[in-house]
Amino acid sequence: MLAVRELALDLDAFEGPFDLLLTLVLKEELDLAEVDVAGIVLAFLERLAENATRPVSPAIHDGSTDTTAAPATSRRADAPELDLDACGEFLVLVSALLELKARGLFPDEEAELADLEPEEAAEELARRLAAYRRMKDAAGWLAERLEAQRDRFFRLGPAPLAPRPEQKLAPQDPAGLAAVLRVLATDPPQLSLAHMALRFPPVSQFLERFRAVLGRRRRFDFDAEVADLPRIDQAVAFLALLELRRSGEITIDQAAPFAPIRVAREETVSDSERTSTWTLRSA
Amino acid sequence: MDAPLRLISSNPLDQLARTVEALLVVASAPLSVEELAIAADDGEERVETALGLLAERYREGRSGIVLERVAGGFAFRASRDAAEACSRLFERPVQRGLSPAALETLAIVAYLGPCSRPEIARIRGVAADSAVAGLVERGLIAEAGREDAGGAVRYRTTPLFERVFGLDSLSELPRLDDLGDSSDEILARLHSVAEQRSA
Amino acid sequence: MDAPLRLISSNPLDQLARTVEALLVVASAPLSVEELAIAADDGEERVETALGLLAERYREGRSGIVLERVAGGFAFRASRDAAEACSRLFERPVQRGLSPAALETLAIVAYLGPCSRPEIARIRGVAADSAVAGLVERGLIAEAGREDAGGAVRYRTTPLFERVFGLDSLSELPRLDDLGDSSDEILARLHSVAEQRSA
Repeated sequence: MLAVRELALDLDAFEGPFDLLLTLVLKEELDLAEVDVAGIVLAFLERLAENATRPVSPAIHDGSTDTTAAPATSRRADAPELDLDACGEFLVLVSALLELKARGLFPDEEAELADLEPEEAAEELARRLAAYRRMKDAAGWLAERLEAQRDRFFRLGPAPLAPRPEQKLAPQDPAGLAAVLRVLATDPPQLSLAHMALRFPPVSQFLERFRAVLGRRRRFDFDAEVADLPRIDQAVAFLALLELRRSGEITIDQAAPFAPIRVAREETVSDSERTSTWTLRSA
Repeated sequence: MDAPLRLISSNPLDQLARTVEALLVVASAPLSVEELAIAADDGEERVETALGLLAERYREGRSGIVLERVAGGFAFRASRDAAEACSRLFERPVQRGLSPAALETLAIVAYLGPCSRPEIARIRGVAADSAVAGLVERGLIAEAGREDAGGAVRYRTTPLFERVFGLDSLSELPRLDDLGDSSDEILARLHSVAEQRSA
Repeated sequence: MDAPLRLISSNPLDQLARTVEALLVVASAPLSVEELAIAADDGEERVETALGLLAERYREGRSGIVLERVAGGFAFRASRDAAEACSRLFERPVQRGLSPAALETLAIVAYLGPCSRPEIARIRGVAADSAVAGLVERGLIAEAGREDAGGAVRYRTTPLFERVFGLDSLSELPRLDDLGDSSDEILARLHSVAEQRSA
């Protein structure tokens, strides 16, 4: 069993186990902006490959497919629980880091946080994560609600033999037209930096992207799919892949360590389940 | 039309009639017997019999909902007794002005001349499709050719627009000297603000 | 609301109920008690009584047409028994499941609306442009003015949203306090990792 907390990291800004990194980040003794989260992901992947190659060959396992020469039975006995448990825990912790980091990229918020004591800053970060989690849960509630309303049909649009309402418009003041154009020509109150967060892509972006690809094709080659992306995006994309595997939406196989990763749609998962189980645990 | 026996037992006529009334209350156009039969997964003859039952239940003097046979098939309508109430419902004076989206779109088209939907969207920072469609439906703007061969359709204001806004011509629109000397200048300014907004 | 005496005599409750069912069968959106009372030219209390009669007649299991209370008013829909037949002929407005991004955006607009795309992006940490555009196109959210002069367009949920999700009003959404983990819990979980380290 690969203990994620003990994952040894050797990054520019930090050297030591993963949980110490988290501790330092929470105590604000380490600036998350300085931390190469992609480096953490790569370290984890290396450990994963190491552990997997020791007993048998493949780097990533999927119980349902067998692409190696090794007998399926011995492989199952040695490795799969390691991958899934460790990946699950790793995902929770790293996605928390990703979110904290993405939010840290808002300069005004950073300034706000800088004024706070370390414990207050941690509380503030937890508060923001909680706000986001509530919206994710609300989205889940809406998905369930929609599913429950599936057999309610009602008319959209006018009734077939209803009178057509006459849309009479009261006289209007042309000054209103000039006023809205002046509003449109007014400089925005402040420059929004919301797009800064995009520099660090969230996992959900790749969840959506891969689901869209799988909507069109039954299987795809992960390496080819992310070949054009920067390294950090590839790392986040891989996290998304693990999350999809965890929720049972895909099967993954890889012939050998560092061989191309093949992704296939898991046919048993219905659309509705898919929309409700996607939620990525973020903290 | 085949009406297998199993249907007669599993789907008595009364249930079929309920299915048909459900279909009719959801439809936004009259439904033919054939359409009803396909949707109800039953035979056309049985559907006609069910329609007969419904015609009896939903008839003038007995119900506010009346089943009517029209050119395209069958549809529900309001009873004649309720005509006055219906006209009050539909002819409520629409004193509502224009929505903010409609007003912005209209201002852009009125001040900047023939304008395409992509152009309007660029200035507003959001899609203008439904606002444009709504204004066309109300007759306040109309198509005015294309940008180039094969380009997007452009829109201009209509004479109705001038009447509603009490203008003899577009030259009577309030001046916007504070925004620029020409419509080109105003346009350039709107573009630059839009870019800042979306940055 | 004044319900003149002449109405009580000339328009017994049964007739009012017929008028109300006529109004509901032609309306293109749920009608509030107030709208029904104005159109029927009768009192709101009497309209509510008439609606009670109709609810009894048009209910699941008894009729293919069902009266429901939704989106702040009353409307007819097809009975659930007829869902299969309806699905052969009609599409629900949201036939296919909404994407996770769309659902999250919808939740944010429903709870915090009116709110703008930058606000939504701030909470989600991802640009919300395509999700917003998709929801506008489906008619589940709509523009609701701008933040400030030159500010971003804000969005709110539409009555169609309430109807599609079978809500009488937004107050039927679960309380935000009951959703997710409290920030205390999240903080505790983050700290537990740190504590296990030092232990």
